[in-house]
Formats: sequence, structure tokens, C-alpha cells
Amino acid sequence: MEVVFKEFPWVAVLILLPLLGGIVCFLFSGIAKFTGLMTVFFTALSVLGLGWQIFDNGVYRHAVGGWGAPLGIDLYADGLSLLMLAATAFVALGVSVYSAGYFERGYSTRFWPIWLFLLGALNALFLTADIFNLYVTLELMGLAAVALAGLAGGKNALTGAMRYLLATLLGSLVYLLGVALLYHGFGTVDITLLAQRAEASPVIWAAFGLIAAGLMLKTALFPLHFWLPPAHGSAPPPVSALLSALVVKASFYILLRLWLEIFGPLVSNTDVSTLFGLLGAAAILWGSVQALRQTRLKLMIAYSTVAQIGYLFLAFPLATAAGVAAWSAAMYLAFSHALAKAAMFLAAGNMLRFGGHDRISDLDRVVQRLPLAAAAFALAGMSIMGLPPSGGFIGKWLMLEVAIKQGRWEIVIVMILGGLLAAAYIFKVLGHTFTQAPSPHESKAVPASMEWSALLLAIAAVLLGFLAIPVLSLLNIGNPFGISEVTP
Amino acid sequence: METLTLLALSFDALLNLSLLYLAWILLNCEDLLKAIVLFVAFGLLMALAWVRLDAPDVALAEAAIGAGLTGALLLTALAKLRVIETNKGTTQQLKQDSENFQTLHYMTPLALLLVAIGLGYVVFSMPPISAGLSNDVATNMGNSGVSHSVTAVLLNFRGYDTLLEMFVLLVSLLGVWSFGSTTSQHETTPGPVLDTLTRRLVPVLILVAAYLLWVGAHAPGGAFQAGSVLAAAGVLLLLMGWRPGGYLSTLPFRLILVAGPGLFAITAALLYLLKGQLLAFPVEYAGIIIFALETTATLSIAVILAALFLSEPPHSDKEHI
Amino acid sequence: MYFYALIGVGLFSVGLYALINYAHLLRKILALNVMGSGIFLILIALAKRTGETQPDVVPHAMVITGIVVAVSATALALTLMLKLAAETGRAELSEKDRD
Amino acid sequence: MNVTTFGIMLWVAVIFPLLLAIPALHSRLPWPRYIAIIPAIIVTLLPGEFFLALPWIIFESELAINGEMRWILTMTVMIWLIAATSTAFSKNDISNDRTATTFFLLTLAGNMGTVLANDLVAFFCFSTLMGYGFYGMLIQNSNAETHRAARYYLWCLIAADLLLFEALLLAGFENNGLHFEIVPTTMAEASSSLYLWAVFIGFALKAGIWPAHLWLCTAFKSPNLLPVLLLSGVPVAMALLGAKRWLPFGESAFFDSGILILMLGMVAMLYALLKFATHLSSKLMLLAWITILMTGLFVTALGYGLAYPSEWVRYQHYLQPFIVIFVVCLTTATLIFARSHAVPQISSLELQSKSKLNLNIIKIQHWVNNKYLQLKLSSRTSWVKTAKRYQRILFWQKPFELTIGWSGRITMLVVLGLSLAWLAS
Repeated sequence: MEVVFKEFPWVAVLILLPLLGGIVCFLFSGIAKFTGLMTVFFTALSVLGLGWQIFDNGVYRHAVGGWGAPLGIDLYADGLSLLMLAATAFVALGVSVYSAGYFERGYSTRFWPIWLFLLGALNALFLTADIFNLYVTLELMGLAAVALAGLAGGKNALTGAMRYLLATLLGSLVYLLGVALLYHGFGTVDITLLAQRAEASPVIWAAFGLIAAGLMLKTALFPLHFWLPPAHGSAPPPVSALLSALVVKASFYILLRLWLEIFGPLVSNTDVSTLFGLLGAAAILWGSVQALRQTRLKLMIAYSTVAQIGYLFLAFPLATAAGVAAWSAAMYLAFSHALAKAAMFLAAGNMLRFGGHDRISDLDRVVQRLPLAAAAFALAGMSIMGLPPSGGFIGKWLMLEVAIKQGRWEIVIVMILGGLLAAAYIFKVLGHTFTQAPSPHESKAVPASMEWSALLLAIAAVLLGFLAIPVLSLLNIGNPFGISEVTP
Repeated sequence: METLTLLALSFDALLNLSLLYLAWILLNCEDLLKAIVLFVAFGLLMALAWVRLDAPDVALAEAAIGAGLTGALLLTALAKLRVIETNKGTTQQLKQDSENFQTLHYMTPLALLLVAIGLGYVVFSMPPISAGLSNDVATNMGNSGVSHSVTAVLLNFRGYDTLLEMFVLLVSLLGVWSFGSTTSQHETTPGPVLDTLTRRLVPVLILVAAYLLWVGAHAPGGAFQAGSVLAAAGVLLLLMGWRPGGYLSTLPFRLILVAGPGLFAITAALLYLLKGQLLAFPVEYAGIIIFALETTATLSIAVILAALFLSEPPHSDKEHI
Repeated sequence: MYFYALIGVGLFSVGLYALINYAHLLRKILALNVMGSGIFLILIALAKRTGETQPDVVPHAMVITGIVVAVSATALALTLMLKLAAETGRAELSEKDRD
Repeated sequence: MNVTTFGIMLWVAVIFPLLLAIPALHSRLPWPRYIAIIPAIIVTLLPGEFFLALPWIIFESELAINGEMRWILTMTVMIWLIAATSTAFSKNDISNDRTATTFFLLTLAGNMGTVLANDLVAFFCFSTLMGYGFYGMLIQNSNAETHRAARYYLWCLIAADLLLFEALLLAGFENNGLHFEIVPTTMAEASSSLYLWAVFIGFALKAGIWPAHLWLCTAFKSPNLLPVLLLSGVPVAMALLGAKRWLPFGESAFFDSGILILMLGMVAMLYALLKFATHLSSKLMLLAWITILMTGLFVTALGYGLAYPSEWVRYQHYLQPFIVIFVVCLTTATLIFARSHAVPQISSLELQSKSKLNLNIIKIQHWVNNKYLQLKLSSRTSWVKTAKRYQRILFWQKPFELTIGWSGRITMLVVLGLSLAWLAS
């Protein structure tokens, strides 16, 4: 039994199940909701299976079609992929349960197939070791994300989706040009082989410029974040949750992976890292200040995403001297941010559904009448602020520790400022939820599944803080950060 | 011999310069209709360039999809846009995007020039001879089940890419449908020329598609090319004013839509269960499996592309909502 | 062959310029397509450097994949543009679209 | 030390109220507020010293109980029992609803954790939990005064947590572990005074020590908030406890810092005495001044101990009983006052029935207050104005927000790509 479990092709399930599930949802719209939920559930189980598999056997590598690396495409899973897959599974479960209550029949038949294809694309993206295959998954993910972002209709959502589409297409094209240069420079598109064959040359530099720029645009790193707030702010709340929690992280994952395996050792590390760090710091401050200025809840959360992405890029300058620690911190932050941000968008969606609006100043009496949503928002906020004992706290703590050890006080100051600003914008919202408006607004009931999915995600984001050691040890399976480590 | 080389070289130069020139004109010309027509011409020239570069498969795909179908999509979109603009009383003109950031006008071309120079330098810095993966392809051709190398790469060596790519097509169709129906129906009665043309062309196109599909195993051609030719037949029918109406929402039609990607995914899963390897075609059956996959893919691609051209969600979707 | 690749670089840059410079969405979509063509040209032109008559076919397969992806994206973008135009009357991204 | 048998009880004492805080659970139980305290009571009754190491949880946190802490725990349990009783018989509906119970239990869990924590991280985490739970309790009743108090408290809390977090980082940076036994004593010379001040200011903010007493006073002004009044002793006591446990006493002398802190404590006591003399009419407010007086006393002792480590070693065992007695007295007094008095209207009563001396003092005070307040208000309005002006002038955000549209953005992309490639080379 155990052998079967260990040998079971979890990777194939992770990629193919959502795709086939999406097809079934499309064919039989009557059972779309049920099929969707089941698919997501079993996909999440497969992540567990894969986790067990690579925990026991180490890194997983699979040659699709049996051809092997340069000719065929390899699938690859290590701790880093596993962490991203796990984040995806958690968020997918929460968002799916939420969506089952959120989307009414007409929208439901449109939502489920596209969402399952998006899930398949995400899983495929985290599992591939081939940069051209990454391009295809990026496009699949991007188009599905755009289709979901425009689902709500109306001027704002369509404008946001259009901006998003143009940005994501441009990003992929620029990335593709980088891939083309790499292929012709070194005759392979397999990441591992490229890492062996590549040497510092104009090809590498140009490819790095193109790939990094394209992925930065897709990750919405300041100052290329312009498309994110309108798209994430105007999409339906469960879609915003997916976009902020997962889709943005996916392109960061690619950037990180390629940096670790290919570019990091070849390019002038310090200069590039400094630029990344500067942009990250600017993103934290800028995104937080903008979030504080917003009057709409969802836009505020979207800007908060801009700020939180900044933290991930702060790891680059820190990693030049302390590879593993800095990257672990960044990935921990990414994981907890995925959970917390999804919970936050879902809670905001509940408030939106309840009051029919998301003006921060009019969120009256949410605490009394929508206590679970308020609790979810507060718990998720804890993680975003980095208050103990949440997952965000652990991530920030690990990163601060590295920064202090290296004497990078400017980074410490930026991080503390970012935390303070985050506290300010989150408590601004929380304060309003307690107030009592003179005339209560019309309110609409919120299904329990929507309330609980938001709350459970938020609780997961907080509980993540208690699991630092197991998560970090899982993350280091296959030593994904090993290559960039420079002995101090 | 030397004159031939010279001739070829001058042809290449002419083709290249006209490509660049066309691109510049089509992107900067005042009239959008003209721009689109130029884009189709540009696509055809690109197809020529592919032929010159010994890439006949790409040439076929470019002519059918890049120039033909994209052009048709663009033209219909423009026509619909004109209707919207007339209804709303807005006019379009050549407008620059950067009114309120004037300094960029000087910065942008400069930065782009730097990009072009840099990329050009990189292209020249590539080693003059690089086999790429051609040796690997040649070695493994015997096990691929087909004798045409591009098909072998597309459907076998890198079949996983193609599997995902079919889903890209499907997602874009779902996306187009999810935005709901676009504006008022803008029906025109086809002229007699189009009418006759369609009557003659549709059967021919179907035959061409079948041929392309069949020939794909050992010569240029294959699912994408055949699918797009078949789609062209559908587009002609749609231009004629034929509307599928209720068909689009029926289960058989939906089945055709998903047959290509679906069968591909199911095959992948089955092969994993049987052989323990994703998409590992057994050598003796590889040819047949690939042909089956290609046939369903052709149907699906054709229907998806034609549906993209129609860009109307199926009617019964409205009843759902 | 380098000549074709250079033209590919040129197409990429020209497309990028138009993408930046013009407000009309249809033109932006055209520009993205031209950029894509430029990249495909680079991919295929450089694939002829095998030193034999037969070029490397892997980039050919990649470009066919790319063309299909491009047409999917174009179709989606055009529909989105039409929906947007139907809402706002203009096929442009307005600068003040936030309320 | 008995780890296996009783150690798990420490964990239960903390986790049990935390679990009960989930509304779906506690709304199904009778007397949830009492039930939640039971494990803690059991811990106080278990004999001997024991601890529980939790290696898989947040950086090897540890819970422990020993002789000294048992006193504190007993006191805490008592207070919570009283608080539970007083809310159970309260006629105020709001203080008994589900949300109120949730916050009550969250604060309880945080408090138990704070008492039982045996290292900096655990203490910090649980005290934060307690702080935010207490904020929720404060804010439960929609009353303008309470709201104001809660807001002050919240800002103090955030600032305090940031400072303490900084201190935690410093300590973590210098030490291999964060246990109370080793951390304060092994600080290096250079960063120790930074650590000392971060910890002191952090806990001063949490405890409402003068001059950060604003939230404390405002909380005491709010009418019919018996449970909140009762429990304001808890955060104060825990902050004092924290200061005692976090600071490096008895090892090396911090003469300058110690004397400064000592002076601060003296001033706080003087201030409280002055207030004491002028606010005799409002019995409830008396409690606030008593609290400030006592915390001032505590701060004086702290400063003294820091300045003269040898003295500290002699007297340190009195500090824990001090906290216990102080809080118990405060609680009892609050109970008595709250039961026997309706809440008086402070401002209207103030100027009547005063002696000449008192009147003069009050006049001076009013004058100071007016000046100070007006200054504060006017500076605040001008500050708001400036901020608004900046908000209106959006020029500084143009380069980065939507206003420049597509062209600028993509140009930035191109420039970034170029510079990345250039930097990479």
C-alpha cells in the first residue's frame, strides 16, 4: 500500500486533473460546481502525496515522453516547488469553497472551467524544468487570469482586465525573446542543462535583462505595478484573491528559480541585487502609502499586495551573503502572504456582499453583524502586519535577522516602516468596522461557506507561524537555494 | 551559381527591408483599416520569409493563422468597433498615448534604439555554427512514429507543450465567451461574389485540410495548419451569414470543442498509468496515436478558431444566466 | 541569416515603439503581434546555423506554438476591446478610470 | 523539574481558552468564561517546578512555572475569576454577547501565555495577543470615551510592539537562545543600552506609565465598564512583569540610564500626587491616579535597580509580590468603588467644594491644559492641513500612478530591462 502511495504519479494528477476537471465543468455545466470542488479537493490531496513522495525520495524528476532533458521536457519538483504548490492548494481550497457560494448560476458556469484551467496552469508552472514550457504555462495562466478578472463586467473591471492583458502579454513576449536568446546561445531550454552550459556572455546579459524585465512586469514590482490595483481591485473578490495570492507569485517564482539556477552565478550579482532591493524597498513604501490613501477596501488590499511584493525582492541583496536564510525568509513571506491576502480579499468580498459597497468609511457595524468576516480580516491583517505569532511575523523575523546580521540597517528600517504603515492601513479599516453609522445601510445575507472559508484561510495564515521549522525543512528539500550560497 | 547567390541575397534584402518598412507603415498609418490590410500583407511576406528560412511548416501556419485568421479577426473587430463608435457618436483618430508626460517623447525612441542596438549586438555575438537540438532530433526520429521532424517535435518530443497549448486556445475561447455577447448583431447580406466563392471554396478547403492533416506525418503540414484551413472554411460560412445558433450550446458541439485537448490529456494520463511515463507513446503505436490525436486536434482547433471569429457566446448561455 | 535575425530585432523594437506610442487599443494589439513576429523571426533565423542544409526544427515547433498562442491572445484582446468600447464608447484606456 | 506529566498542562492552560474563543465552541458551552480558566487553576495547584519545551514552535519557545511565577499565576487566575463573575451578573447585554466572550477569552489566553512564557519570543507573542484582545474588549461598547481610550491604547500598543520587536531582534542577534535566564545578562556593551531603552519604553507604553498614561486615564473615565476597569489592571501588571523579566538586572550597572529612569518614576509619582490632591471628588478617577502612583513607584525601583545592581540583588524578590499586591488591591478597590458609586460627572463637580489652595492649583492646571491642548489642537489642524494639501497636489505621484498611462510605464520597463542587462554585464 505504502509503495503504491509513494510511487503514485502525483505530478501527473496535479497537472492533468484540473485540466480534465475543467473540461468536465465546461461540458456539463449542471455539475460544474460539484466537479470543481471535487477537482480542487483531490488536487490538494495530491500535493500532500507529492510532499510525502519527495520528503522520502528527495527531488522528483520526470522526463515527459521518456525523452529526457535536452530534447524533451522534464518535470521537476523540489522543496521550493512544493511550497508554491502547497500555497496554491490551500488558497485554491479556500477560494473554491468561497466561490461555490459566491457565484450564482450563470457566472458559475463561466467561472469554474476557467478557474480549473488556471489551477492546472499554476501547477504545471511550478512543476516544469523547461523555460519554453514555462512560457506556455505563463500564457495559459495569464489568459485564464485575464478572463477571470473581467468576469464581473462593467467599465472598471473591463478596463482593469484590458490593462492586465496588455501587461501580461507584453511580459510574456519579452520573456519569450529572452528564452529565444538563451536557446540559441546554449542550445537547450532545460534549466539544469542551461545552468551547466551557460557562461557569462552578452547573450546571458541580454537574456537576463529581458526575462527579468518581463517577469518584473508580471510580478507588478514597483514601478511596474500600474496594472495591478485596477485589475485586482475591480475583479470579483474570489478572483482578486487568486490573482493577488497566486498569479503574481508564480512569476516571482520563475524569476527566483532562474536567478538561482542560471543567472545568479553568472551576472554581476551585487549590482543587480542592489537594484532589485531598491525597487523592493520603494515598492514597500510606495504601496503602503498608497494603500493608506485609498478609500475603497479592495483597492487598499490591492495596493497592499504591491507593498508585500517588495518584501520578496528585499531578499535579493540579502542573499548575496546569506543565501539560504534570506531565500527561506522570502518564501515564507510569500507563503503566508498568499494565505493572508486571499483571506483578506475574501473577507472584503463578504463585507462587499453584505453592505453592497466597499467604502472604508462606511463599513459600519461589520463587527456586530459580520463577526467572522471581521475576525478573518483582523487575523489576515495580523499576518500582513507581521505581528506575532503569525506566518508573516516569522517571515519578517527571519529576514530581519539576516539583515541585522549583515548590518543592513537601511533594509531593517524599511521593513519596520512597512510594518508600521501596514498596521496603520489595517487598523484604519478595523476601526471603521466597529463604528456605528447613524443610518444603517441595506444589507444582504452572506452564506456561511463564504464566511468560514475566509476565516479558515486567515487562521491558516496565523497558524503558519507555529510551523516554522517543519515548513523550512520541507522548503530545503533538494537544496533549491544551495547554488547561490556564497560562503560568508 | 554566383548569380544565383547574388539573386537570392538581393531577394532576401528586399524581403527584409519591405518587412520592416511594412511594419513601420502599418503601425503608424492614420487609417486603421489600412493598417489591418497592411498587417495581412505583412503576414504573407512573413510566410515568404519562413519559406526562405527553410521553415515551410511555419510558413503554412503563418499564412493560415498569422495572416489569414488574425486578419479576419481584426477586420471583424474593426467593423464592430465602427458600429459601436457610430452608435455612441465617438470618432477615432491617431492619438498618441503620452500627452501628459512630454519628456518621454525623447526618451522612448532613445531607449528603444539602445534596445535594438543591444539585441543586434547579441545576435551577432552568437556563435556562427550551433547545431541546437538538430542532432538529438535526428537520432530519435526513428522512435517518434512519424517521419516529419517538425511533427515529431510538436506531437512527440515536446508534445507536452502542445497539450498545454491546446488548453491555451480553449481558455481564450472560454474567455471570449465569458465576456458575454458583443454589441448588436451587425448582419450584412453577402454579395454574389462572396456567395459563389464560398460555394466553391468550402469543399476545397475541407479537402485541403484533410490533405494537410494526412501529409503532416511525413511532410510539412499537420494539425494546426489543417485546423486553421478548416477554420477558414467555417469563417467563410460565417461570413455568408450562416449562424450556428443553438448548435453551439449542444453537447456534441461542446464535445468537439474539447475533443482535442481532452483526448490529449486523457492519453497522457493513460500512458502514465500504463507505462509509468507521461506522454510516452509506445514506438510501434506512436504513429497511430499521433494521427488520432492530430485528427481530433484538427477538428477542435478548427471549431475553436471559427468560434473565436464568431466571438458570440452560445445562446443558451444567456438562458442560464 | 543574421540579416533576418536583425530584422527580427527591428520588428521587435518597432512594435514596442508603437505599443508605447499609440493610444488606440487595436493599434496596441497590432503592435504586440508585430513584436511577436519579430521574436519568431529571431528564433527561426538563428535556427539555420546548423552548418547543414537542414535547419534545427525545434525552434520551428516553438514558433508554431507561439503563433497559436498569439492568435488566442489576439482574439481575447479584441473581444475585451469591443466590450470596453461598448461600455465607454472609445477603444482606449482612459487615464482616469478610477473612481 | 517534571516535564512529561505536568508540562502538557501548561500548554493546555494557554491553548484551551484560545480554542474556546471560537464563537461556535463557546456559544455551545455553559459558563465558557469559567471553564476556560480551569486548566490554569489546575496548573497553580500542581506541585513543583516544571516546564514544557516546544521545539517545533516559534524558535524553541518554552513555557514554565516556578515558585515566583506561581504567585503571579494565582493572582491572574483570581482576577479572571472575579472578572468572569462580574460580567456574568452584569445587566449589560453587550458585555455578554458572543463577540465580547471571544475577546474575553483571547485576552485570557494571552495573559496566561504571558505569565507562563519562559523566553522572550513567547512572552512577546502572548503579550501581543493579550494586547489586541484587550483592545477588542475596550472597543466592544460603543461609547465615545471608550473609543478614544481604545484608540490611544492601540497606538501605544503598536509602537510598543515595534519597539519590543526591535529589542527582540537585538537580543536574538547577540544571543544563541532567547530564554529569560540568559538573554538579559549576556547582552554586549554596545547594544545593551539600546536594548534597555527599547524594552523600557515599550513596556512603559503598554503599562500606561506617565507620560504615556493617556489611555489609562481615559479608560477610567468611561462609565459602567466594570469588566474593562477591572482588567485594566491586567495589562499594566503584565507590562510591569515584562519589564522585570526582560531587563538586565543585577549584572552590569547602567548608571546613567538607571538614574534617568529613576527620575522619570519620581516625576510620575509627583504628578500622580498632584492629581490626587485636585481630583478628590471623583472617586473612580482616584484609582487611575493610584495606578499611576504605583507604576511610578515601580519605575523608580527599576531605575534604582539598574543604577545599583548590588542593591537589586538584595531586593529583587520583593518586586513580584509587589506586582501581586498592587494588582489585587487595585482590583478590589475597583470592585468596591464600582459597586458603591454611580459614575460621577467629573467636569461639573470639579470646581465646587474645593479649598482655596486646590482652586489655585486647578486654575494653574487649567491654564496649562488649555495652552497645551490648544497648542496640540492647532498644531494638529495645521498638520492635517499640510497632509491634505499634499494629498491634493498629486504631482509627486504622477510618475508612478495611473496618471501617466501606458507610455511612461512601458518606457520604464524598457529602461529597467536595459539597466538590468547593463548591470548584469
